[in-house]
Amino acid sequence: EEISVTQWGQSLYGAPFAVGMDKGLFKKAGIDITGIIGSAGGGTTVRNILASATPYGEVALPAALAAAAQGGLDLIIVNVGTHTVAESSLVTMPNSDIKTIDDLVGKKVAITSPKSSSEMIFLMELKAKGIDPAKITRVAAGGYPPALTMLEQGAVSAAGLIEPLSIIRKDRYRTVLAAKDVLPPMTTSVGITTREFAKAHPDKLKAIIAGRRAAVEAIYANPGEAAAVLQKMWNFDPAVAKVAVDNMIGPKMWSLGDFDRAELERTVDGLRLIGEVKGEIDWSKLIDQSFLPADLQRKL
Amino acid sequence: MRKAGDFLILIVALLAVWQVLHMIAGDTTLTSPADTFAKLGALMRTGQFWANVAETGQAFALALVISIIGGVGIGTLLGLNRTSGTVSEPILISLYSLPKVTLYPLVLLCFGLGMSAKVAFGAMHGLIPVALFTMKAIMHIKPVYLRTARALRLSPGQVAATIALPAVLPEVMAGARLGFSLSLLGVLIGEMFASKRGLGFMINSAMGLGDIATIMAVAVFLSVFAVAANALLLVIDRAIPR
Amino acid sequence: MTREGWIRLLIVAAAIAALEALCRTGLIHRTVLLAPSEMVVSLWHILQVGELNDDILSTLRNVLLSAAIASVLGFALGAVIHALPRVRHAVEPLLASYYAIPTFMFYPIFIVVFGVGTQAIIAIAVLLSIVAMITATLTGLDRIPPVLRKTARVFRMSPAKRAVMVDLPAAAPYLFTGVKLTFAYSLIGVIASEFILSGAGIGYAIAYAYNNFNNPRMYGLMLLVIIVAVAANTALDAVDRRLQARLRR
Amino acid sequence: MSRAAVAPKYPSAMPAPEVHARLTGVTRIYGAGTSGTKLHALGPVDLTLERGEFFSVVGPSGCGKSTLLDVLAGLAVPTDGTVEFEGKAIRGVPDGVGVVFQEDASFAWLTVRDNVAFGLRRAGVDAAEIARRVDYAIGFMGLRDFANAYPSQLSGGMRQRVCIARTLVLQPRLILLDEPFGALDQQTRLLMGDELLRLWRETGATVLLITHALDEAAMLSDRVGVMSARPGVFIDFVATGWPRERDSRIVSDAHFGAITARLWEKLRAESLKSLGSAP
Amino acid sequence: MSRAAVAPKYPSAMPAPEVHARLTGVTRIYGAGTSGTKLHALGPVDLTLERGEFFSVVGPSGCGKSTLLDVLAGLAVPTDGTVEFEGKAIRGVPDGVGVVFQEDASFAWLTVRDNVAFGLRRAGVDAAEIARRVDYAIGFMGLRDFANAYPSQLSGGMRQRVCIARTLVLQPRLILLDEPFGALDQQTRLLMGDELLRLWRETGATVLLITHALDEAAMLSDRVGVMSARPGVFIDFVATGWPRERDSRIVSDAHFGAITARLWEKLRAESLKSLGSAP
Ligand SMILES: Nc1ncnc2c1ncn2[C@@H]1O[C@H](COP(=O)(O)OP(=O)(O)OP(=O)(O)O)[C@@H](O)[C@H]1O
Ligand SMILES: Nc1ncnc2c1ncn2[C@@H]1O[C@H](COP(=O)(O)OP(=O)(O)OP(=O)(O)O)[C@@H](O)[C@H]1O
Ligand SMILES: [Mg+2]
Ligand SMILES: [Mg+2]
Repeated sequence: EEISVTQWGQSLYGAPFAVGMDKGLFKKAGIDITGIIGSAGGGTTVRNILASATPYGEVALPAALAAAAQGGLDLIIVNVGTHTVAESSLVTMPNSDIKTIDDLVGKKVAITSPKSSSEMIFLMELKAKGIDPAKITRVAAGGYPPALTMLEQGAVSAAGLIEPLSIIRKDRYRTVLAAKDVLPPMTTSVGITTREFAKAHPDKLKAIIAGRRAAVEAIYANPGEAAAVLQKMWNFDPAVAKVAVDNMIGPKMWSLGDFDRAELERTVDGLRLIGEVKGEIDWSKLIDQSFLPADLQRKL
Repeated sequence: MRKAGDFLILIVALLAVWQVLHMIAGDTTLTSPADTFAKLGALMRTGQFWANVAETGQAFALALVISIIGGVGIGTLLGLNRTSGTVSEPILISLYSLPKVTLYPLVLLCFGLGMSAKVAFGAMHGLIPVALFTMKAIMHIKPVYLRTARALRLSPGQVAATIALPAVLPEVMAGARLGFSLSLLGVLIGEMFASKRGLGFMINSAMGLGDIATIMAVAVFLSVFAVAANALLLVIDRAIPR
Repeated sequence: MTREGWIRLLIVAAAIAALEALCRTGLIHRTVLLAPSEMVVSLWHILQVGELNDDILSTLRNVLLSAAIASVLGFALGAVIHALPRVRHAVEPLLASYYAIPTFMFYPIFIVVFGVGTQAIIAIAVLLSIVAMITATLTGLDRIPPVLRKTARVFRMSPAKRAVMVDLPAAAPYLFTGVKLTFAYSLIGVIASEFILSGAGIGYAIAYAYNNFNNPRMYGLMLLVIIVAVAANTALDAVDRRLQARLRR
Repeated sequence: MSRAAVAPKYPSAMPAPEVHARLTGVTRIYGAGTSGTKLHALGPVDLTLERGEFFSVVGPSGCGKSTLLDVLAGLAVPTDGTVEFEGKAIRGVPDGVGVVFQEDASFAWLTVRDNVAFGLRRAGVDAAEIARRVDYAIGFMGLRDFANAYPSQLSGGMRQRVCIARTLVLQPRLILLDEPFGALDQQTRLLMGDELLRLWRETGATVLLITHALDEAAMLSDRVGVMSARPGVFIDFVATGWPRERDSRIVSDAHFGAITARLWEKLRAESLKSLGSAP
Repeated sequence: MSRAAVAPKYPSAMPAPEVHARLTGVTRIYGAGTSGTKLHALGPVDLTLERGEFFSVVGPSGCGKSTLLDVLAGLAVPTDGTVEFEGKAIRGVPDGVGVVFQEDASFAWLTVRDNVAFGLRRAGVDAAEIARRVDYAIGFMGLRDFANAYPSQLSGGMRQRVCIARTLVLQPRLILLDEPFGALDQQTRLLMGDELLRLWRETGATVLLITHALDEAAMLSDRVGVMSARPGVFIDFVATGWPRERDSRIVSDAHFGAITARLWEKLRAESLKSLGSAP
C-alpha cells in the first residue's frame, strides 16, 4: 500500500517511514507499505491523501487544520508526526553586524512566502523575544534558496533557513538564532485520514501507527543506522545525513504518536500570529486517539 | 557543411557565455559548463535519474499521443465544416493563450496526484495547437483538390485517405512540433508544482535545496533532448513534399 | 455580430450553463469545482474586499512590462539576426525547439542576475515570450516583397527612411502578430512563475488558495485570469485581423 | 448568333455532326436557395458540342466561364435548364468526362508519375496497364525528365501539364479544360497549344477549352464561343474552318488575323462593360 | 538585326531622332562576384532609346527582360558595358526615370490617394500642387471611386494602375514598365493599352514596355525589340510604323496581323529553346 508523507526526501519529517520500510517494521506491525507519495507539502499533500486508496498520510498541522476548517473535508487527526521546529534557524552573512535578533529592528528579513511556516516561526521567535513585528520588514523571497540569494546580495539583513539546506551551506552563513533555542516543542506534523477509512479499516491504521512508532524508537536507539538509511533512500550526502539526524535527536523531533495539548496549542498560537486561525480549535472533533497504542492514549 | 559548422560555433558561443556568466555569478548561483556536464555524467550513472527520466518520459509520451490523436481528431471534426471551424477558432485560440497553470489545481482535483494528472496537464498544453493547426489545414485544403476528387468520382473514404490526409500533413506536422514542445513543458510544469517523481520533481527538489548543479544538469539534458527531437521532426517535416 | 459570433456566444453560454447545472445538482462535488455563478460572486467579493488588489495589479503590471520588453527586444534581436544570415541559420533550430525547454529552471540564475522579486519574474516571462517576437520579426522582414525595396530606391529614399516608411509598415501585420503572442506568453510566464516560484501575485494567490482549501478564492482568481486572458486575446485578435486584412495580400 | 461569319478558307475536315453534349436554357445563380445575396453568374445558355469538335470559349473575366464548365462537368447543378451528355441527362460527374481546372490541382505530395497514375489506381486498372498508359502520357506531355519530381520542383506550366496528363490517361471522351495555360507566357502557350492539337487529333475526343487568349482560341478551335459579361450568355459563335491537321504556324496566316479581329471586335464592347464595374 | 523589316503602312509620326538613353555592350551575370554558381542573365545588349519613343521588349520567360529594366533604371549595376541616360552615365536611379514593376508594388498600408502622393511628398512638392497632380492621375487611371480605398480592396489590375499613377505624378521623362498588365486578362489588357497610349501622347515621355503579349507589343509600340532565350540578347527590332494617334482598334488592321506574325516567327524558335530547359 502507498501512503503520503509531506516533503518526502527533502526534509527529515519522513525519516521514520524510511527507516520503518527499510527495516521491515511496518510488515512486522501487520501492513506492507510499498511506497511513499511525496509532495511539495501543505494542502497538496492533504489532497493527495484524500485521493489515494489508502488515505493515510503525514502532513503539516496547519495544512490539516486548514483542510478541516475551510475545505469542509471529513478528516481526522490520528497521531502526531513531529513536534519541533528545531530544524529552523535565522542566518546572516558571516561579516554582518547583526549579532542577535534584536539587531534586526528596522531591518529587512527574508521569509519564503506570506503565511508560510517560515513566517510563522519567525513571528513566534519575535514574540518569544518580545520584539514588535511591525518594526521589522518581512520580504517574501519565494523559497529558501532565493532568500539566501537576497541575503548574499544585501537585499535583506537576515533570512530564515531550514535543514538540511542549512547543513549543506553551513560554512557560508552565520546563525543568528536557532529556533530550538527559543521555541519550545510544538506539533508540526500529524497523521491524518478520512473518517470513512478509519471506520472501515481501523486495523490498518493501527498497524501504520505502530510500525511508525517502532521506527522512531529505532532511530533514537541507533541514529547512525538511520542516517545510513536516509543516505541510501534519499541520496543524501553521508555527512549531511549524519549531521541532520544527529541534530534532531536532541530536540526529539519525531514523536511516538501521542498528542500533547500544549504543543498543539503552541502551533495554533503561531497560526494566529499569521492570521491563519481565528478563534478556538475544537480538538475533540478533530482528534481520534483510538488508533494509538493504549500506552500513548491520554486525556487532552 | 558550413551550416553544421555555424551551428557548432553557436553552441561553443553559448557555452562561452555560460562560462563567463558562471565566472561573474559564482559557483553557488551558476555552475560552470564543465561542472554541469560532470554532474550530468554522475547523475546518468544513477538508476534514480533514469527512473525519473522514465517517469517523465512516460507521462510525456502519453500526453503527446493524446495530444496528436486527440488534436488531429478534434481539428478534423471542426475543420470539416466551415461554420464549426469559424465558430471554434477564437475559442481554441483563447484556450491556447490561457495560462493553463492556473487550472492545474483543477486537474489535480479531478485526477489526483500522479501519472494521470501529469498526462492530462501535458495533453492540455499540446492538444490545442495540434487541433488548431489541423483544423486550419482542413479548412484551407485547396477547393480545387476536392473538385478534382469529385471529377475523378472518388468515394468519401477515398477522398479522406488519398487527398485530405496527405494534403494537411505538412500543417499537422507543424502543429505536432508545437504540440511536442508544449506537452513536454506541460508535463514538466506539472511535475514542478506537484509530483513525487520525474524530472520536474527533481528540478523542484533541487531548487528547494539550492542545488544548482543538478538544476543545470537536468536543464542541459532536457534542452539537448528537445533540440534533438525537434531537429528530427524538422527533418521528417522537410521530407514531406509540398 | 456575425452568425458565427452568435453561435460562438451560444456555445460558450451553454457550456457555462451546463457546468452550473452539474455543480448545482451535486454531480460535480463542491470540493472539486464551484459553480460558475459562485466563481463570479467570489471574484466580485475578492475585488471588493481589495485584499488581493495589490497582487492583481502587480501581476498585470508585470505582464504588460514583460510583453513590452519582449516586443521591443525581440524586434531588435530579430532585426539583427535577420541581417546576419549565417547567424540565422545556426539559431533557427534552437528557436524552433525553444518552447520545449522549461524556462522556469533558470529562475535561480535570474535571481542572481536580476535580484529577487518582480525583476526575476519579468525576466522569465520575457525569456518565454521573446522568441515569439523574434520569429515574428524574422517572418515579417522575410515577407517584405523585394519589389517594395526596389520601389524605395526608385523614390531615392535613404536606408533609414526606407526602414521607417516602407519596411516597418510592410512588416507591421507580422510584427503585431508577434506582439499578440508576446502578450499571451508573458501572461503565461508571469502567472506560472508566480504559481511555482514566487511569493506574490495572482499565480501565487491561486496556489496558496489551493493549498489552503480556499476553493472559492481559488476559483474566483482562476476566473479572473481566464477573463483577463480571453479579453486581452480577443481585443488583440480583433486589431490583428484588421491589420491582416488591410496589409496582407 | 450567326455561325461561321468568317468564311472558312480551308474545307472543313470535321466528321458528320453527332451531338455529344448539349446544354439547354442553362442558368446558374449562386446563392439561389438561401436568403443571402443572389448572384446570377451564367445564362441562359444553349450549347451543342459535336462529337470530336474542338470548341473554345472566350469572354471577359468573371463572366461565368468556369461556372459553365462546372455545370457541363456535373460539378454544379444548373439553377435552370438541362445538361445532356451522350444522350443522357447528367447527375454528378459522368463517366467519360475529364476536367482540367483553372487552378493548379496537381497533388503536392505525389511525384509526377504518381499524380498521373492517381485516377487509374482509384479506378482499379491493373499495374502493367497503368505503367504503360502513364509512361505514354508523361512522354506525350514532355515530362519524362521530371517523372520522379514533385510538383513544387516544377514551374506552373509544367504542373498544369501534369494535371492534363492525369486527366488524359483516363481516356475521357469529353475533355474540359479551364485556362490550362494561364500560368504560361503567350509564346509558350501557343507551343503547348500544338501539343493539345496533337492530342485532340490522336484521341478523337471532344474538347471544350476555356481561354483568355484570343489568338489561342483562334488557332486551336474548330469553333469559338464568345460570351458576354456576367451573366454570361453566348453573343457569337465563330467557326474557324481550319483543317484537322493544323499547328501554331497558322498564326502567320492572314485568315488567323481575320478571326482574331472578329473575336476582338465582339469582345471589345463586353470588356468595356465589365471593366467599368467594381473590382 | 534589320530595322523596319515590315514596311510601315502609315507614315511615321515620330519627331526627329534624339538619343534619350543608351546601353552599350551591357551584360549582367548574377553571382558574378561570389564563389557560388554564376548565372548569365543578360547580354551583351546594345540599345538606343530615342526621346519620345514607345519601345517594347518581348522575349521568352526568364530571358532577362526584368534584368534589362533594372540595369536601365540604375537598380542593378551591369557586369559589363555602360548605361547612359540623357547623356550622362547613370549611377543609382537617375532623376527623371519612373519605374512600374512586374510585381504589385502598391503600399498596402496607404490609401490609393496616399500611394499616389507618396513620391511627391518625398520630393517636397507643396500640398496644393500634390493634390492637383494626384487628383489628375487618379482620374486618368480610372481610380476616382477608389481614392480612399486600400490596395487590398482592389483587384490586381487596379493595384497595378495605382502603381502607374504613382509613377506618373512624378512626371518622369523615361517611363519603364515591366508587364504592368500581367494581372489582367487579354481583353482588359488591350483596353488598358489604350490608356497607356493616351498617356504617352499627353506627356511626350519615352516609354519602355516589357510584355509577354505579342499583340500588346504590336499594337502599342513604335518599335519592338525581340529577345533571345537566356542570356537575352536582341535578335530583332521590328518597327511598326503606326501613327502617333492610334488606339486598340488597329488590331483589326491587316498590318497588325503581319507584325504579330513577324514577332511570332522570331520568337517561335526561341520559345522552343527555353521550353526545353529546366523549370
Ligand atoms: N461559389 C461561388 N459562390 C458565389 N459566387 C461565385 C462562386 N463561384 C463564382 N462566383 C461568381 O460567379 C461569377 C462567375 O464566376 P466564374 O468563375 O464562372 O467566372 P470566369 O468567367 O471563369 O472568370 P475568370 O475568367 O476570372 O476565370 C463571378 O462573378 C464569381 O465571382
Ligand atoms: N537576383 C537574382 N539572382 C540570381 N538569378 C536571378 C536573379 N534575378 C533573376 N535571376 C535569373 O536571371 C534570369 C533572368 O531573370 P529576369 O527576371 O530578368 O527574366 P524575365 O525575362 O524578366 O522573366 P519573366 O518573363 O518571367 O519576368 C532568370 O533565369 C532568373 O531566374
Ligand atoms: Mg474561371
Ligand atoms: Mg520579368
